[in-house]
Amino acid sequence: MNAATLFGLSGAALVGIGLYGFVTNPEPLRKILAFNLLGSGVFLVFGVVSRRAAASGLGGDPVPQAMVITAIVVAFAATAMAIALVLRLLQETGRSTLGADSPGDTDRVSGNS
Amino acid sequence: MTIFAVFDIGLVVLILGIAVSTIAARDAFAAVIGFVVYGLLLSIAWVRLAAVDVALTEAAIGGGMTGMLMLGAVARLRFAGGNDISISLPVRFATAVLCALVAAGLAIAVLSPPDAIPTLAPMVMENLAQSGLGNPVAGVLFVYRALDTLLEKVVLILALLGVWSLAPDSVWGGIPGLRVYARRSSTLTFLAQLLPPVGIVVAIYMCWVGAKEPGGAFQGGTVLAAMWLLVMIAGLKRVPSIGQPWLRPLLVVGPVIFLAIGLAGMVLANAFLAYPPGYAKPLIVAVEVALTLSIGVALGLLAAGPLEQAQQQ
Amino acid sequence: MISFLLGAAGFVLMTVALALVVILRRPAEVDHMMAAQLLGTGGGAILLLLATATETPPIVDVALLLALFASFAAVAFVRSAPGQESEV
Amino acid sequence: MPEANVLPDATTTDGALLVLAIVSPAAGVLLSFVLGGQYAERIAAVLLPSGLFLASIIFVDVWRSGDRLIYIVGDWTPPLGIALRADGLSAAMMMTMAIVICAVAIFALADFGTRAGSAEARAPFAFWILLMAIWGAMNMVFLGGDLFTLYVAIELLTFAAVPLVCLDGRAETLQAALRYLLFALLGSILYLVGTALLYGSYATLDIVLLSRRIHMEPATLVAAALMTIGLFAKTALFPLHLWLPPAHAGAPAAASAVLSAVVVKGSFFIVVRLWFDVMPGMLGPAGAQLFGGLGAAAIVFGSVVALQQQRLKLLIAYSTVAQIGYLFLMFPLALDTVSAELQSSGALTGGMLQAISHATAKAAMFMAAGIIYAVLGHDRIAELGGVARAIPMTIFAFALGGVSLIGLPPSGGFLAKWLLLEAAVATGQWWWAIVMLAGGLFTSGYMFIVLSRAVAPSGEPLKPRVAVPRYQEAAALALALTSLLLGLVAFGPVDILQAGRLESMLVGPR
Amino acid sequence: MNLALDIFTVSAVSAGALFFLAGTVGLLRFPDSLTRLHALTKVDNLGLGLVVLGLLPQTNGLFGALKLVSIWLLVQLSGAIVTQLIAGTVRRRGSNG
Repeated sequence: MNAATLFGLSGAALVGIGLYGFVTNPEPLRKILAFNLLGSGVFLVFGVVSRRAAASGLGGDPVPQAMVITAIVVAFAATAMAIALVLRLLQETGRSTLGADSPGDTDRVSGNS
Repeated sequence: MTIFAVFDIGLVVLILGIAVSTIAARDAFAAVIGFVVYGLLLSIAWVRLAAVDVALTEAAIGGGMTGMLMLGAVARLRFAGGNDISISLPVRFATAVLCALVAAGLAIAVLSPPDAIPTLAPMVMENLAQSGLGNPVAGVLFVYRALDTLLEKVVLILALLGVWSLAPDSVWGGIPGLRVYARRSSTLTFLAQLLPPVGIVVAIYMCWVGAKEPGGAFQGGTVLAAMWLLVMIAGLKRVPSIGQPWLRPLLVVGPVIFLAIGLAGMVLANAFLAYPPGYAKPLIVAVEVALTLSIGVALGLLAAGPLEQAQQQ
Repeated sequence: MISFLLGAAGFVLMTVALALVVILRRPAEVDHMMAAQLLGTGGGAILLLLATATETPPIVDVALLLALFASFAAVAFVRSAPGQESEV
Repeated sequence: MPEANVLPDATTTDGALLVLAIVSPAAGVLLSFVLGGQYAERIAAVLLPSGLFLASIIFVDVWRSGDRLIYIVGDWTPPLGIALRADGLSAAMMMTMAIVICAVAIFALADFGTRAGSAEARAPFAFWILLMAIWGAMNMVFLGGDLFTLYVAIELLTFAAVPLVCLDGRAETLQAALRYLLFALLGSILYLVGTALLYGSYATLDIVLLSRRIHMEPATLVAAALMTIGLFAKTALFPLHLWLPPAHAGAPAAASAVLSAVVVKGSFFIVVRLWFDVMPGMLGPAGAQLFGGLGAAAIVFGSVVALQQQRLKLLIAYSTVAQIGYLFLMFPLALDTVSAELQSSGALTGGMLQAISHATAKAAMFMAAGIIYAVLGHDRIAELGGVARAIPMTIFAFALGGVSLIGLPPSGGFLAKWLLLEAAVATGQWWWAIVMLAGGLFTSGYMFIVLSRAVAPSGEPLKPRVAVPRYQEAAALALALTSLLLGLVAFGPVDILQAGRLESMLVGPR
Repeated sequence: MNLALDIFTVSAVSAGALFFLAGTVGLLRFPDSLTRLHALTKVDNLGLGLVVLGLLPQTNGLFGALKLVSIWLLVQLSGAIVTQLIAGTVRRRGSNG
């Protein structure tokens, strides 16, 4: 097994770990954290794709690397927005929960602004 | 087994261990710190994957900025109402099986590479000379796939607008609720006076070196953002209100110049986002300089969070 | 020389890992703060050794950023430590 | 695969129009952001109609020539660069979304207009910029010829859509927005990992090049599965729909209309691109039945829950969950039994028509619900009595939207369902026909509940709490009429949906 | 000459690595946060310093050497200040944090 495969497998594992944390952890902040772990696993898969395609004197294919840079910045922006939502929710309700998982109860959602 | 392999295995085990402890930690604070450490370790992993550009981005954004964002949030959530929802064991188990399935699928995909691994690296290098750039990643970001890079800047602006738009109406136009260090601390002040000049030099260096070696506007911009935040946290500079006349022009100057050069390409070169022959490098450097500023301000304000105080008259 | 530098990098990684495991298992948050600082230093050393061993000077820049951001994270720690939020 | 086999794309004569369709919203966003306040609305007032104009030029262009418009960005042909391509599907969807967005903009003038001379207000400033961003992101989704560009586009869409949910800042809507954001982020990261795997196997993410190189192998299958799950989460296909009802029902009316009519179609469109264009032979009969099954479950579940709702906006939101289900019925119906490939047949036309007619009808219905809420101060279905007398035009628009949802002639919904039924009969898959008919019955059920309440006389004449501007009612009615008359395109340009499809491009060596 | 430099590098880097080990042992063994803090920063900076010192002969060019030294200085500076800040937090919260 070469180094690229090793990091690729750990990327796969990180996706699994992050996904588990994302689904099972009820606290929004922890969900956001797990999302970042999941994301970094995905980025590692890009890294492996790039490393494997090393050619022309480059250590890796630069195209996936550029994509990861774009995606890291997008993930940061997403994290910032999610945390802003959590903080606002805290301000409004003193709590930071996502509420019940069944949005079926009609009274919690009202109509127009 | 080579010494590289031993190093890599150690690194991977450490990364996975920290990741699991981050998910499993009882305390949110411990989880966040685990995440910061994790980000720093990942940048070493990226070095090992021969992706120094990404390593720089990960060190700055993944470890530094995201960590700081989360630490700010965790401190404020500390006394928030707890969470009474608990997930039952069977559901946890089912989720674990599902996640293992996803991970296994990915592992299979990783373990079965195509016989001849296709790559765009030769094509990237072949055409790179035309642009005068030396860094192939910068070439992809600003020459071949410039459209993605441009749109991603719009994503940053939108995310910032999204964060701002959460504010109650009463504080619109006001000041982001960045928590500053409450005590006037001489040591922190000292750091906030000494580090930013160094940081600015590093940012300029990153931006300048990005054309030929790893680095560029993203990394430079992130360093700028961090230095700005440091100065604000230490109380040396006030957090600006979003109504400041200089703020929004600075935020859009990068994407606007990028867009303008792109459009000019329709007339002066062959296509949208094409550069006139011979002018590619100076134009790209100009775009990168403007983007460094815009990214710096945007990331700083994103980390500063939603508006919380009305503007003082 | 190369394998010596790599070995040194691996050794530092190991000590850092050992320290991290212990630090992160302690309940005190102050101890946790040390973890990031430790990684700023240790990670920097590892990267510098890798840069020289693989003859890739740009890796030094990663160490530079790590050094820069290590203290930044610590400032965020201190700011978010208990006893801060009530006073803002 | 030798590159010599690949026909190089080239920019077509009117290709620059595609750049304009992406650049002008982006420029509008940046300009509005920097000028602020009053200008955001004015810039939108200029740009959105010109966007409609642009979309119609592209539409006519594609329709007339029967071929695609192509633009090679930066003059770098794929795989190195990015191509923008407009085929019939893109043109028709662009046109629809431009119409809906313009109608929403007119509707929103009442709620998000800024008074002259007043300081910059938060909600209008955000709303107009976000609306332009959604327009640009949708155009990007329709025109993008590269899977990573599509990733950036759906992220753009997410960042534009989420803040719309909680513009009023109430705790419930903040919660709905957070939930929506988390679902959307999960969806896009799963999509992203798929693109990584595809790039690893084929060293390109260009849709045309991929479609020529792609073949059955583990990495491709894993990629396809993860991307599809991610996009399903973003499209709110059952059982990943949990985020949709609170988000769509809680948002301000104009925002609900955009979210339900426009935004969910973005990720759906990428599903179509992926399976019909990139890998038509990959889904197979089992996969197609699975897609159809999820769609059928969505129809049944969404309709049943909609029937139980006591709030009008939630009912409409659950109806969206059900209507999204119809979109996925086209997969088993478009599968060619001989070649086991997804064919651009009548079923595809039917499915896309369903997306188009749902977009117009649902936007009209959410606008009508918004007007009803404004007039009554609530949207409890049981207390709608007398509202039909007070605002007949609005209730009429709501009813017309319902006609299209149920699928009565001559509505677009009718034509769409007709085409799908025809395909079901032709391929002998009668079970999908039953689902569709049952869905129609359910839809008539909840439409009947609402309308019978609305036309019921109330004790005393209803006093509207606010005077509803005529143009708001007109915007809703116009969209509802569009949806109603869409069925008439059977006599006209319905075949545009087939224009410039990939098959016709593959005449060259494969 | 080259050999001499290599020997210098090996011995300095080894010494640095040993200081990392010593620091870790200190973190494990010292009883309270303040002394652990001492172990962490003082020894780590010395460790990094020796590593940097050892690598100096291996760099090509003045700029590279300058960068190495500035990294060390940066870590010194931030280490000193961070220790102060953390120690302040420990003090305010009483004994062991």
